Parts: sequence; C-alpha cells; structure tokens
Amino acid sequence: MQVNQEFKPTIVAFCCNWCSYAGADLSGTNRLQYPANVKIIRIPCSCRLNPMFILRAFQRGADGVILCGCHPGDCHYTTGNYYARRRMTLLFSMLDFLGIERERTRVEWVSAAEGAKFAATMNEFVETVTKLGENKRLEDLRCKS
Amino acid sequence: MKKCPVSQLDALFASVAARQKLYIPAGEAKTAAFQPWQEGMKLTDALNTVRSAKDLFFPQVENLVNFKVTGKQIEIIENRDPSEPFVVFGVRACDCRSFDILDKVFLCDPVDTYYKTRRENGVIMTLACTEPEETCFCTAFGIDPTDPAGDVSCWMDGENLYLRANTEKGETLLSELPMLSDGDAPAADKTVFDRLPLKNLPLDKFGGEHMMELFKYEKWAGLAESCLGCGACTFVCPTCQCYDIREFNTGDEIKRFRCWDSCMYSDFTLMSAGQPRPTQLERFRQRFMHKLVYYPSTHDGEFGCVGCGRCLQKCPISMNIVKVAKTLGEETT
Amino acid sequence: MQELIKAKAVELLENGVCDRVLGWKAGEFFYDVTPAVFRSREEIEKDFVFGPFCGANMSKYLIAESRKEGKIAAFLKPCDTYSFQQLQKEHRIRRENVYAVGVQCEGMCDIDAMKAAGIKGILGADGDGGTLTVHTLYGDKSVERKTVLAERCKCCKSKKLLGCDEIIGGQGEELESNRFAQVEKLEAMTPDERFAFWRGELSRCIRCNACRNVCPACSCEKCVFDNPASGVENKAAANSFEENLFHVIRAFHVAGRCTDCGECSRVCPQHIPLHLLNRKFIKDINELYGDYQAGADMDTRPPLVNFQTDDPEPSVVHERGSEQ
Amino acid sequence: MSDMTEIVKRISGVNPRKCMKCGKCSAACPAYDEMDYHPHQFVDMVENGRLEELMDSKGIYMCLSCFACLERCPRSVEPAKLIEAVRLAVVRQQDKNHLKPEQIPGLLDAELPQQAITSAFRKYRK
Amino acid sequence: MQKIGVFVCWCGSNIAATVDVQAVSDALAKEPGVVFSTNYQYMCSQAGQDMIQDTIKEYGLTGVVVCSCSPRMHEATFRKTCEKAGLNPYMVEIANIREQCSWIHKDKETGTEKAIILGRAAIAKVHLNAPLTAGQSPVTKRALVIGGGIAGIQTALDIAEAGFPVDIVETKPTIGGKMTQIDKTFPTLDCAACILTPKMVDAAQNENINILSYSEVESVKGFVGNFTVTIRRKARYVDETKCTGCGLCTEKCPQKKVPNEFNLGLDNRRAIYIPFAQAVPKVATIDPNYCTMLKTGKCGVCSKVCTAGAIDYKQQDELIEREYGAIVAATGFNPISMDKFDEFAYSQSPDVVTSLEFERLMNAAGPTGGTLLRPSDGTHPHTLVFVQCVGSRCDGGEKGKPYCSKICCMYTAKHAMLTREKYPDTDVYVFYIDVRTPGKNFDEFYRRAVEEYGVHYIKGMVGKVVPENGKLKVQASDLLGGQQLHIDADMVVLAAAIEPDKSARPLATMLTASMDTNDFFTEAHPKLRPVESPTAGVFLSGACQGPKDIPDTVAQAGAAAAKVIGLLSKDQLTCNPCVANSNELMCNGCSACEKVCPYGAITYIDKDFRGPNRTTLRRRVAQVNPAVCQGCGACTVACPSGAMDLKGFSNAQIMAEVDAICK
Repeated sequence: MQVNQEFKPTIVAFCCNWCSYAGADLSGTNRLQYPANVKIIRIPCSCRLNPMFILRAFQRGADGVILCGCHPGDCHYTTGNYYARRRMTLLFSMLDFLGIERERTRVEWVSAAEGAKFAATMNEFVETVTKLGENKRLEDLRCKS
Repeated sequence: MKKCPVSQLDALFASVAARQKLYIPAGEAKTAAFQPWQEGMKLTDALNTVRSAKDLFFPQVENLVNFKVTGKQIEIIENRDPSEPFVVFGVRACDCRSFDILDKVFLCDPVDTYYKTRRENGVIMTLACTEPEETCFCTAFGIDPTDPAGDVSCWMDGENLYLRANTEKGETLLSELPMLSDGDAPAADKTVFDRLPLKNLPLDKFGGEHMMELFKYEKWAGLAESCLGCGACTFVCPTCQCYDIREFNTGDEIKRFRCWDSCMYSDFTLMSAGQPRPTQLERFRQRFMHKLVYYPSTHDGEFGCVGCGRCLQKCPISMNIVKVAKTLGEETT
Repeated sequence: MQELIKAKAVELLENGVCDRVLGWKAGEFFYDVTPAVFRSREEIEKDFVFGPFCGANMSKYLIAESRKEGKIAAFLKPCDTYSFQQLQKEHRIRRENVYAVGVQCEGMCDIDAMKAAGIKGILGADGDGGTLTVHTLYGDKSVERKTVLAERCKCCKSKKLLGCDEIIGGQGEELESNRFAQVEKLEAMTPDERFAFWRGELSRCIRCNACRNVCPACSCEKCVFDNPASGVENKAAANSFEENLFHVIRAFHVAGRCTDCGECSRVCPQHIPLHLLNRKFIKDINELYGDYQAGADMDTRPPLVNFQTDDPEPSVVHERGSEQ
Repeated sequence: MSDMTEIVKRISGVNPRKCMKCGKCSAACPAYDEMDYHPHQFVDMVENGRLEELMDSKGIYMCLSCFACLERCPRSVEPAKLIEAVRLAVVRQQDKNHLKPEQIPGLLDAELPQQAITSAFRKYRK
Repeated sequence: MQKIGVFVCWCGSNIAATVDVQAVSDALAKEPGVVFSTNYQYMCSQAGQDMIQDTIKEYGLTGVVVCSCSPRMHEATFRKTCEKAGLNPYMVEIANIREQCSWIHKDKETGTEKAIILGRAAIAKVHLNAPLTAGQSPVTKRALVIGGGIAGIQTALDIAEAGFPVDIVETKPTIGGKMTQIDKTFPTLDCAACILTPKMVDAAQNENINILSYSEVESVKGFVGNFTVTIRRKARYVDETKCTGCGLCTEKCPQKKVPNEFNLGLDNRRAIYIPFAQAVPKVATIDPNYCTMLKTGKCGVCSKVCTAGAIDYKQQDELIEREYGAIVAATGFNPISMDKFDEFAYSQSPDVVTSLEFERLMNAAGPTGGTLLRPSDGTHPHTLVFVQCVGSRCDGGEKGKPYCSKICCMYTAKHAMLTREKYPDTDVYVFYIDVRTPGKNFDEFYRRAVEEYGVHYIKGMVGKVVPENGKLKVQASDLLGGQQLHIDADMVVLAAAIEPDKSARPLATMLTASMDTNDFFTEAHPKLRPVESPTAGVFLSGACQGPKDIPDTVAQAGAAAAKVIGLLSKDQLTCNPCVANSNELMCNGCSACEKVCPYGAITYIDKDFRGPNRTTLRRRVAQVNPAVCQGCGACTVACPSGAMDLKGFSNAQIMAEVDAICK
C-alpha cells in the first residue's frame, strides 16, 4: 500500500453558459487536457454565483473554487460579469481577511474561443491548490467521513 | 473542612486535572468562560462567566444519532459525543442552583440519558461569592451566595482556599488531593449582600395562582415592544433548557443532533400549521411566564430563575426579568 | 439636553405632530436604558431619559413603527440618522409617518468599558464634563469619561444629523476618524495570524443572533439563516465552518449597506469585534470603488449594485496580499 | 538618459503618450518663432527618448510659461509643465558648470544686487 | 420523490473509449430516485430517442438525465424528445461527459470516475427540477418611433411598408430633423432637401404612419409587446385639422424679431411660423414665448387673417395614451455648444460659424438665399479657414467629447469643395489632426477636394482666432511644414463635435434602456445586436446610438425596422421559462434587484399580506415580468433575503450539484 498517496484536490468550476462553458467545451473539442478533479457547474451568467455557493463547496469538501465568465464588456446579459467582479473581489478579500488562503479562490474570464486558456487556467489552478494542500480552514468535519 | 493555601492553587488544579478533565472560569473579564485547565491558567477576575456551567452538562450542540441510507436500507448508527469524568471548579451558588432546575426537567421520566451521563460524570466545585455585582439577585430566590451547594463547596480568602465535600463524589475527589490540610473558613461577611439593589424583587404574585391574570396582563405589550427577538438572554441563562432536534445531510449520511433553541426566536416550536406564538409579544411573554409562573406551578413553587443577573448584563436593549417582575409584581397587587 | 428633548417630546405629542414618541426609558440602573414608545405626557415625564447610555440605534424600530397608523416622533443620534436614511433608501421606512428629531451626541459610554476598568457593583454615576463619579457597592470611584466611551464612539465618523425634520443640540460635521486602524492592523498580519485571530474571536459566538437582530441593515423579512430552504439555516453553529459562514454571509449581505453604526459589536454578549468585518468591506469598497458612505445620501447607487467598466479585477486581492 | 526621461515625466506629472499630435499647443504658442523646438515637439521628444537634444536646446528658455499650450491642449497633456521640468532637469545636472567664476566680472553691473550673483553662482556651479 | 431515468451515451467511441459507460450506468442506477439506467451507442439517434421515449412511458419517469455531449449540443434535442413523450422538457438534465470528460482525459479509470460524479450532479439537480412552462404574452401590433429625423422617418416607412401601424413622435413642429438644415450631402453632393422631402411626404401620406409632431413622450410603462406610452401633444395654438398651411398668418404677424431656429438664429421669423416651406405637417405654430396675444392678450392678427379659422389661443397641452408592441429610439444629435472654445472667437465675431450654420449660409433657402456672405457685413469672403475636431477627441470632462464625431471630416471636405466650386476666387484652408474617410467613395471625395479643387489641407490645429479690423487673425500650426501660420481670414468655420440630443437621457430612464457615459444609447451587443437596446422591445435607430452619417443612419434605421417587423409579426411572444421569481413573502422591497436588472424586468407594487393575529400588513414587493426577464440571475445574488430565485438554476439546484460534486 502506498503510504504517501498523492493529494488530489477537489475543484469546483462555475462557468457561465455563454462564454466559459463554451470555452470549456472547446478545450474538450481540441482535446486539451486538464485534471479530472475539476468539475464544472453550468450557471447562466457569472452574476448568478452566490457567495453562498462558494462557501457551500468548501464546506462539502472542495479545496478550490474558480468562477469563469465572459470577459468584462462581453457579457451576454451586458452587465452581469461587472457585478460578479465586484462581488467576488469583495468576497475574496473578506476570506483573505479571515486568514483563509486566497489562492483557493479565483476568477478568470474565458471566452467561448479560449479553449486553450480554459485548459491552461485549470491546469495552473489545480497545481496551485495541490501545493496548498487540503482545505482545512473552511472545512466542515461532518462532511469528511 | 479542608484548606489549601492560595499559593498552591496551581498544584491543586494540576492534581485534579491529572485524574480527570478540569474546567475553571478563566479569561478576560468580558469574555470569561469555563475552560479546560492548562498549566499556568489563572482564574478570571470576573464574578461569573459569560455562559454558565450549564454548557458542560447540556452543550449547545450535541450529536444524537446518525442514519445511513444504502439503497432501501436505513442503518442507525450510535453517534453520541463521548463523555468522560470531569470536574468543574468555580461554579457560583446561582449557577449551582440551576442544576436543581435542569435536573427536574431532564432527569424526570423519560430520562434524558445524554444529560444524565454528563451529570454522573461531572463533579461540581462551587465557589462562594464575596464581591457581588449590582445585577445579582440570587438572594431573592433564597440562595445564599456565601454558602453554595455542589459536590464540593469552596471559599477563598486572601490566603487560603477552603473546601467542604457535600457529596460522596466530592469526598472522593478531596480524598485524592494530597495538598489539602484541615482548616475552617472564617465566617462570611454578608453585609454587602444587604446592600444589593435588587434583593427585594417582588415575587409574591408569581407561581401558579394568578396564571391567567398575569397571562392577560396588558402591560406585556409595552414590555415586549423593544425586544429584538435575539437569543442572548436564553443562551447565557443557566436555566434555559429548550432545544431543537435537527438533521444535517452530509451527502453520505444524516446526522441528527440537537442544539439550543430560544423561545425568543421567530421559528421557536414552529409547526406545519404555523407559529403558535406569532409575534414577539407572545414569545417574550412565554419566556418570563415560564420562568416565573409555569415552572413554579408544576415544581412546588420553585422559580425557574436563579438571579445570576446575566440577562441584565447581556440584553442588547436592557429588557430583563427584573424589569418584567417589577412591572408585573407591583401593579397586579 | 435631556430636558430639552423631553420638552420637545411633550410638545410634539400635545401639538398633534405625532401620536407616539420613540425614545429611551429609564431602567433599574442608570445605564440599562431601554428603547421605548411613549404615548403620553405622564409617561414621558416619568421615564424618558437621554444620557450617556442611550447607545441603541433607534432607526430599526422605525421599520415596524412607520408602518403603523399615525405618526411617530423619533429621537435620532447622528449615527442613527445614517441608518435611518439608508433604510429609507431601501424603502423600508415610510418617511411620511415619522417625525425625525436629530439629537446631537457627545459619544456614548460603555458599561463594559467601566467594568473592564475594574469597577464592580456599579449603582450610579454623576458628574459632567471630563470626570465621572461612579457610586458602587464598594464605595465611590472616579473615572475619566473619555476612557469609558464606547469603542465605536472613540472613532466616530460623523456628527452630522441627516434628513431630520428638526435638530436639537446643533448640526455637526463629518469627522476625520481613524476607524480603519484596527482593520489595517489585521491586514498587516500574516494569513496565519489573521486566521488565528478570527478563530479565537468567532469561536466564542453562541449564535444568539443579537448582532443580526439589532442591525438596521439586517432587516430582512426572513433571514436566510432562519429559512430552511436557503441551505444555510441553523439555530446554532455546529462547528467552526458554520461560525465562519454565518459571519461572512452576514457581512456580505450588509456590505455596501452597512453604515458602520457599530451596534453589532455593542450587543455581542461575547464581545466579538464583528464591526471589523463590516469595516473591512467598507474599507475595500472605499479603496477599490471610491469613497462610499451608506446612508449619507438618498441617491448614490450602493456599490454592490453598481459597477464601473474599469473596476479592478478580483486578482487585486491576491496582488495586494503578495505585496506584504 | 531613460532614467532622466522618467524623472522629467514624474516631476512634470505629464504623460506624453496622451498626445494625439494635433499641434494645437504649437498653434497657440506666442513664442513659436523664437524656438528651435516647438511645444508639440517637446512632447514628442520626451516620449521618443530625445531628451538630451531638448536639454541642450536654447529653445526651452524661450518658453514664456504662459500656459497657452496647457490651456488649449484637448488631451490635457500640458506641454508647459514638461518644459519647466526639462529646465529643472538641466539645472539639476551634476558637474555642469553653468556659471564659471571667470564669467562673473563680465556680469557685474551696478544695478545688480551682489546677492543675485552669489545665489546664481551657488546654484549654477555644481 | 422523482422517478429518474439515466441514459448514458457512448457517442460511438468518443465517450466509450475513455469512459466505461457500463460502469457509469451501473453506478448511477444505485443513486436514490433512479429507477432506470442504461447506455447506448448513440443517444441522439432516432433509436436512442425512441428508447428514451419508451422508457418515459413504461417507467412513468418524472425526470431524465442524459450523460452525453455538451448541453450546448443536444440539450434542445433531448428536451424535445422528452416533451413528445409527455414529460416536461425542463425535467431533463444533461451530464457533459464528452467535452468535459472523455475528450480531456486519457485514463479510463479517471474518466469513468469523473463521469459518474458528473452524472450524480445531474441527478441531484433533476431531483429539484420543477416542470416549467414557457409563458406567452400578446403583442400589440403597433410601433412607436421617437424622433422624426431621417432615422425615424426611414424606420417608420419600413415598418409601415410591412403593414404595421407606426406613430412618429417629433418634438419640433415638423419632421425632417437635422437633414432638413443640410444643403448638400456627401459624397454625391445631392441636395439634401431633394432626397429627404419626398420621404417626408411619403411618411405623411402613408396610411400606416401617424405623425405626432410638436409632441413629446411623457411616460412609458409595460414591456416588450405591451408598452403603454403617454404622449404630450404640446399646444401649438393652431388647429392642425383646419390649418391649410397657406402661410398668410406668418406674413402678417407683427412680431418679427424672433430668432429663426431653422436658420440657427442667422435670421428672424415671426411669432407664428412654419419652419420651412416643405414642412410636414405643413401647419403653422405659435411660439408662446413671443406671441403678443398669448403674453398680453392684445393682438390677434393671425386669427383675423386666417380664413380657415384655425387659430385657437385657448388650446392646451393634451395627453394621449397609446399601446405599442415595440419602441424605436431615434432621438438624433446636436452640435455641441461652442461656449467653451473661446479661442476660436465664436462669441466675439459673427464671422466665426459652426459647420451647421455654414450649411444654412450655403443653402438656397437659407438667410442669404444661397450666396455665401459674411454674416457681419454681408460681403463676399475670400479667405476661409475650416477647423476640424472642435470638441471631439478631447480628454473628456471639461474639454469636450472623448470620441470622434465621425462625420466632420467628410462634411468639411464637402464645404471646402463647394466653396471652391462656387467661388474660385477663394482661398480655403482646412486644419486637421487626422483625415478620417472610411466609407464608400469617401476618400476619393476628400482627395478630389485637394487635387481638383485646391483646398489647402494643413495638418495642425488652430491655436487662436482674433477678430481685428474686420479680419479674423488666425494663428495655427503647420506640423508638416514645421511653421506657425498666421492667416488673415474672412470667415472661420468650426466643425463642432456632435452629442446625443438632450432628450435622450430622460427617455432612456423612461424606457429603462441603458446609456453610456456620453449619453449614447447602449446596444444589446456591440457586434451582434447593434440595433437593439438591452431592454427587450426597445430598438435604436440613427445617431442616438453613436455618431453616424446619413448612409449609416438609413442603414441602421432599416435594420431597426426589420427587428421591429420581426417582433410585430408574432402574435404571441414565447418567454424563456428560466426566469427569476420573487417570493413575495420574503421580499424586503429594497430595490437591490431592480437596480442590477439590465432589462428593467423588475417592478414594485404595494401588496397586502396577512400578518399575525388577523392583521393586514402592506408591503412593497418585487414582481418579475417573465416576458422581459432573460434569466441572468444578477438579482438573485443582489437579494439579501434570498427571496429572488431563478427557475431552472435555483439556489437549491446549484447547491445540490455542488454537494454531489464535492461528495
């Protein structure tokens, strides 16, 4: 039995339907690999992401959460990602203020044409979170059985 | 009666802690709490802790049982929080009296085994009061703060800690402590207690007799008007015993636990048909009727309040049992 | 001051300007003052007080009171008026049912600060100006008034009375305050130190909801933490995650709306410095999106329902952190 | 020299990249004909690393600091501030003896306060 | 409890090569609520779809999970499949195990494990799905065009041609807009009036077009397909139905000293006036600011001379309310005020004019009858200086507009060319920063001005203009020549920047249509939806969306009309059912959601609720108009109480997915 099993973080990626989810599809179509620990949840727009969802993911065992949306100015709904940007900036700052590793959260703008960027972002994010190790500061032990 | 020099207090605590977990009131005055004793920990300057010693016997959150569903099978898994023998030192007379009240609720049939186990495992070492706060009114309920009950009663003066075992558990505990010698505490100076501003709280009208009259009393509205509906009073109260049973789905299993509830909360005793006490007025009334009328009416006139004064200190808008008792007590005469 | 206010209360009631008066009612001691609604001259003359312990923010009561029939007169301190105006901005208060009287404030005292100074068994206090004589069970003590001021009053942001129908005690000015000093101190710590600090503070939380229920910004018809459908509801924090969750979400929900009245920290029975969470948001908003004071006016769009196309990216949080 | 360019930009607070080369500064300049380089060229030269030539030019002292260019510029580039910064840069140069002791006798004038000569000597003999 | 069917697609070997589809369908069969689970080679094939439909019927499925390619590929397909089998299409969820799993992983074990988790997340979501029905809203088959310039006229004509009634609301007494004031048009040099006035007449005569001139929009309520608009018909003190447009009154009116806005104040008109000869409607209007009768009650000349009895001094503003299905904003532009550019001496000399004023000075119907004369002394000018980019391309703020006004390069070339053509004895200088002439035959036009007509184009700007001894002393820089020029000019013409009409901002507020910082209307998408506002049912035509010349304006006007026709040709609008929904019991009425909604889909009403103890509480609550909501979800996060939720992507659904993924 391997004693020192490699740590594989759980990553939740929230992707807006119009740009980033399509970008993720494109990286699939181009067979660009990124780790399987990234699981994507489709939301209509980055502005749909409630901070509660992020905390929920950490509670349930996620080690990193990333939000991908259309580039500012390109939102399908015109302004959604601008609101998302403010909300996430403030939320991340607050988590940082509480001493929770700021590298566990990220926002990245990925257009429907940026399949390569999507894969690269995910690879890099997984690497960052793997280095950080298990999420201990925002964990709910009840969910770790 | 035994004694131990104050200078040897650390050794005494170390000796107790060597055998079982020991909790002492520690920390800054404004956040004092019963904390597991560690080397070098000092007793708090505060007269009393923010939360009472009730927490150690009836914790705010406590696991009851787990369920696991696989296919169509439901498995029931025992998941009690472990309880081990422990000693709590420095319980004041008021808090000690609260256990009489809690026992009558939790140890009557059907017995609450979670509470019972902790009561059996816990040894209460009380500490007599010498410098009460202006918010103290335990004497109104016939409690003598200079002569507290408990498994072991303690007195402290500048030089010595005096200890008297009151129960078998107490005797056993003291017999295991080598640094004790024989000695009697000097007589307590009770004069300061006569100066307490709230000592003559009018309680004659309470109890079962005037129940409906008090229930319908029109001044409840004015009293409850500013209540925010928070649970600060109930959660610092040593005698509040309401809890809610809830479940948490971890995805793998269901964890059933209980946690304190507060009658001040809008969803207290919420039922499918709705809220039996729809406004804060009814919920506010419930709390004080329970402490001053319902509880005594079913427990031989014993009040559900011990006069610790915590709610007087902690209510955000300074509404409390004393103001209620005075308003009701004076005017319904 | 108290006499001026009492006279005004009676006058408003008897002139028919209002049929109720929201003010402070004397308690058992000089410090346990309760917000109360007065309906007659007799009640006012008997129990109405205004003094150094009238810290409660009265604005939140006006949500319910302004929806009742008739008109209520309310006495509001400068920080209360910010909340009062913010609540109007959110359409929570019916302004037409309120007669707002602004009362100037010299800063409120904190009974716990007195106790922390080692004074026990406090029965009463008197003396004007700088020094207070405190009568206790154990004799008289004297204490500097400024040392027993509430923390929030030591760094008061403004003495301005906003949107009142009338003012007692004169209009004040916005003040230069160093209210972000503590936030800055925390920001300068390492993440580990910050984590340890907040764990130490938040682990004392007993989820009594006093902070939420007193908060004028937390005036939801139904709070997400009371709503079983929200997915975050709980009556007690089962573990450290839920302690964090409650306070982070609460701070987030009031971000951009919190006027920094400081009530959350005043009422916390466990003395958790909750206002620091709100101030962190205020500081971030000011730095990232331009100065904004909730409640200062009726028109400016709150920062969380607003944006600029060139707002900083969320990575600013990471970058800012790495500079340290 | 690029450091010098940065210093000139910093002390003037001018961002030459904002210039859209419309020439309105030079059109408004009352001293245009006296200068070897003209206001729009100042901006261009700072931006394109020709600061040394500019510093050597006599034209910079022909600028009257009337601020017409600054007032008229549609892009708020403010050339007058730039030229003042260039003049300062010249003055602040180390080891450039702008005023030699032997020149002083020629400058002496009964009308001129002695103090002015002393100051100038201190200032320009570095 | 739902009865869920799981269908795992192999996609040939696309999925099956790196995902053990059998293992996936077996694993998912064990999930709570799953009553059927299978895998098949091509789920999207007819056989695959038949299998889904048969299973729905046989097992009475209430939910379907298809593990296959991206939902962007076949979600619609499988929704239709299920709908045909009697299952609500919104009870279908897709687990994307191709693009986001099999195609990006090489290891079969990894791929299978991930596919199972993605399947679980979809199952967890379906458990919370609710049947959704797309709402329908009727369409009022009438359009409103706000603004009667060339943009508005063209849009109205195109809509009317398609058979839909259109109203044009124009604030001036006549339609026609800025184009009526223009002399000739670039690059063909057609006479503007010759090409515009026939269109104005067409509009007036078209049965489907109703022109509401001298009118303004007062308020707009409703949403796409169902707008209710209140229009103020300003009192013109002349009965439109009686006036024949004979013009006698405008000759007899004794008040002669009214600055004529049509000629930009270069001459005067009477207090009762018809703006110009070809005005539509050709009806006189009394200017209440100058009319002696209206001001003092003494005069009445016009009434006496009017044989039709059309004068009515007692006329009042009238408010009319109309229903529309679509609204087109065509509010146009204005040249900016020259007050801030005193270096050009606009306020000091009448011989410094703006380009639009120059148009009037060149126009046969203008104050000089088409002969170019100096406004100061009526003499013939010999030297003319044109200054481009006055107030355009500025640093923003105080100085002027940050954008390029786009049309000035071309009209300045036109003015220079026409001047040289008509008066070969003139010297014409054009000072430019850049000459921007993209457009068909545009650069050729500009080159002709230089090469054939000898216009002096000088790169550089004018620094100051000083009137002196009847001349205008122009000091300018010649950047290419490296010199400062001093020209003694007779006239200076300023190409003033253009800005959106002042009425656009309040109109945008009424329409809940968004605007940029320069007060141009924002388009729904800058590239793909350039003639639509983000607010459904509101369309943009002409310069109100951005600076444009006439060809661009007409093109956009037609495009906007096509969009309107597309909308009005529908009897019912089908709404996206995944829209926001406000739980009124929890709504605080705080307006946060309303502020972030880009579509103006949220409104507030006061509503009575049952309170405790038989009381009634009146509360302000949000209402979402499902016909307008596009389902972005911005409001759901802005709402602190969680009263606002999004159908199809509810808080509970997303959290269930999170739980399933993190388990």
